Amino acid sequence: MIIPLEHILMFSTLLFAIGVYGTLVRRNLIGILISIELILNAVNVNLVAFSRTTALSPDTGQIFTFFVIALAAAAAAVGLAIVLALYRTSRTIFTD
Amino acid sequence: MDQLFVGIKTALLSMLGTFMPDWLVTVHSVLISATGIAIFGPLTMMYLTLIERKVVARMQNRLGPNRVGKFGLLQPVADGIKMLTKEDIVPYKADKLLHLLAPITIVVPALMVFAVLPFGRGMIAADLNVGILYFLAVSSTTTISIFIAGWGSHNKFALLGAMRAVAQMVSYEVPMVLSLVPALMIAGSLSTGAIVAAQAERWFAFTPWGFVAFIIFYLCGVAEVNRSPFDLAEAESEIVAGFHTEYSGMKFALFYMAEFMNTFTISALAATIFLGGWHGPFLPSWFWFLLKTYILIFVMIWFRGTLPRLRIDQLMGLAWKFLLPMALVNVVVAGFWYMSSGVIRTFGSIACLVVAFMVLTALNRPYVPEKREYTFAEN
Amino acid sequence: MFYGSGVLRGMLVTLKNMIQSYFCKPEDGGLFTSQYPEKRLPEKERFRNFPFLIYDKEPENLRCVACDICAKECPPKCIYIIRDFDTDGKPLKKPKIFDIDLTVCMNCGICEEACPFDAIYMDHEFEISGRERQGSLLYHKDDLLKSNEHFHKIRPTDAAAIDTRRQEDEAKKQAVKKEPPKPPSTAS
Amino acid sequence: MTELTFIAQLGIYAMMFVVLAAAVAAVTLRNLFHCALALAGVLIGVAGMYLAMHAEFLAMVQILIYVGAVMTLIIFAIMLTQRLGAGDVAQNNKQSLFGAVAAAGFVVTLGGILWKTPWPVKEEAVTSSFSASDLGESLMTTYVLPFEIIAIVLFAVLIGAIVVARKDAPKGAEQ
Repeated sequence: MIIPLEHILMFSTLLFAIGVYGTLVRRNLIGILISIELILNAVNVNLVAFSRTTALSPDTGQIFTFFVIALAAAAAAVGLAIVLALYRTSRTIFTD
Repeated sequence: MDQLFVGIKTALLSMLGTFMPDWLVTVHSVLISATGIAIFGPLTMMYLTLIERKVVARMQNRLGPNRVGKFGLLQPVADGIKMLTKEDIVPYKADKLLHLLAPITIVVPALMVFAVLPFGRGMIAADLNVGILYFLAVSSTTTISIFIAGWGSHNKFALLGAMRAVAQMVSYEVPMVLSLVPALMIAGSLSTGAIVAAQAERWFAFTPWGFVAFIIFYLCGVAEVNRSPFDLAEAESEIVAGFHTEYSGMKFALFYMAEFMNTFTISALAATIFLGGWHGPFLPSWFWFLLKTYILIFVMIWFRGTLPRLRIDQLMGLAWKFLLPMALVNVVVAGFWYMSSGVIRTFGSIACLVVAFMVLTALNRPYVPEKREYTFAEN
Repeated sequence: MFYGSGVLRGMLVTLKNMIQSYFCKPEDGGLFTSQYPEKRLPEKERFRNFPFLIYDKEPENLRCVACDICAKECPPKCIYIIRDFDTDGKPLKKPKIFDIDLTVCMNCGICEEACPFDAIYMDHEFEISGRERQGSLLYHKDDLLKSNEHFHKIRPTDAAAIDTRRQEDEAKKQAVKKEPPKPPSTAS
Repeated sequence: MTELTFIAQLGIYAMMFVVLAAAVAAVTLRNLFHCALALAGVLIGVAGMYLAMHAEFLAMVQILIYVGAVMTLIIFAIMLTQRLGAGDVAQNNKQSLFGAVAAAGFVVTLGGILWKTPWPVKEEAVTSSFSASDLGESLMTTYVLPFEIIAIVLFAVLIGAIVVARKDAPKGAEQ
């Protein structure tokens, strides 16, 4: 790990904040889904960083990230299915 | 002769090492192999276009390009110049950024994949221990660039072609990955170098499960590259030129280059994993690798010369209803093959595979519409 | 037979085709494409392209008598003839201007059949190109004139038949000139 | 070799900056397709971050699953719900100011805490090499239960997504 842990943590908090901002502010449902992906990625970066440097054993961190990625893909799939169903009934996917 | 290129590289490095700090030498070693690939990639692409046109021509009893250069050898150069000088039209309401981004994002993965191919003994640019996964990940990113091409050129046919291409690539990626699993399982590692080493005394294609996996991987590879019987995405007769309808000049050349480089890399990988990479009796190792790859490319061109295009439902049906179950059965058979030994090992697995093949072909009766009788109007 | 046999049979056909194209002679399955500019296929005799005017021995005594039949018969009307007049205004049996617009001519050969004086025949020469549309492809009389030997060279059998017929007419005309025609017999 | 590490550090910081810029773009761009591509940029950048932390297997899986599949999903959704070349309509709603303030406040507080806490960085954790085979082995031994459960979850999601998004809903369902 060439760069100190704090820098990565700052990076992931910033990424997390952008994701939160996106979910709060976006009008478009798919925009919100995209921001949720950002949040999940920020979490993954944190997990891998911890598993790489601190007491968290390497495999738990990475396995956890595996499952987060898998579940994020699942969430995106169901979310977009719902968006499509919504679009078909109400002809628009704007939240307001 | 075998270590020719490795020798050249080490000589160059030692020569550089005399007046350079050692960290710069490591940077240069990466640079040398990178330039090697950067030269080899487009070169093979250029001469693949010529080989393809010549071979398909010979199959149709005609000569193929022989005007430019001695046997048409300068034809790729002529094509290149033509592509460079052609006017580059961007459709009026198209998205300029996307229109430009698509060819770039399709060529970059095509070139990146070269890094993991074992050209010869000790001639792998980057022997990652996740080699095959790297190959799959990078080749799966091309779906996005096809989308960008379809969406960016603001044209119905392009969008239709892009949708078809992506549907095809996604549905052929699953059996492709599954057909690789037995080979990785037996070789015990993801890195291409280790897989080639594992095939030292017996190529995977000669084992029963290996042969089936090779066929499945090769078919899925042809579909991934949108070539010959599976080229529904750029079917000239139906949707003009598919996702690269609105491209001309240099951008179209990039699409063309990406397609041919993918053809080369897919055949190279099939040769690496199933045909024993650079293993071969007495010819230099890199020669064996290129020979096997070009034989597989010849088979792809041979497909193009003979087979008609598949309908979209046949295309999807083949992927999901035939190749995928076959690949799953193959994984099980490979496990059985690995565990058992002696006579039952080969005959058991062959019997299993043949039964599975019969069952699947029985299930997949192609849909033949019932014969319609036409009654003519009595006057 | 089994699932993929049709595909394999098809592929064997193309492979056989490809191997034959290298090793067999043109007649049994090999390549028969001839490299056009270097090697030309022999032209068939009845091949017809744009018409040309025939002259015997010198370009002056050309056979055409400017009777204008071919201009009338020509479907796309691409022949343009003006009769020649001598100094004191008497019409001569020779065209002063004889133009054919090759961009319009569809080399149908009707003028060849219509011409009673065997003056105009279809040529074998097809590599004709011009830089601009009107100018160079409008052939004038002197471009169209070609000798009888050329006619013999390109269409030997027709030329020979036509020449024998012309000699017989010539002989019959001489014979008629030598002894005057008998007065129509009063009895019949 | 310190120059190489310096260049590597530079590279990682540059990558971080690019990922953050792409993330901001993904959230604020008006044209939805552009922001989907910005998300793809973020995902590839994050995969690069994993590579920087010597988690190659994870980086490749991230690219394969996220960039290969999830992005295709998102782009398909965008294509199906937006007319080709529809005008770029304002993408963020009225409370964009409050959202920004909330996010900024969050960053300041959490960042401050993170910066001050002395993380128990252990040296041998940093240098321990952890290859794909150890990952596979631990996946199959200690984490085999979650592995099976995730299989069932994904299977359920597969069917659920198809049922929800079906165009011709079955007779009974359409009240």
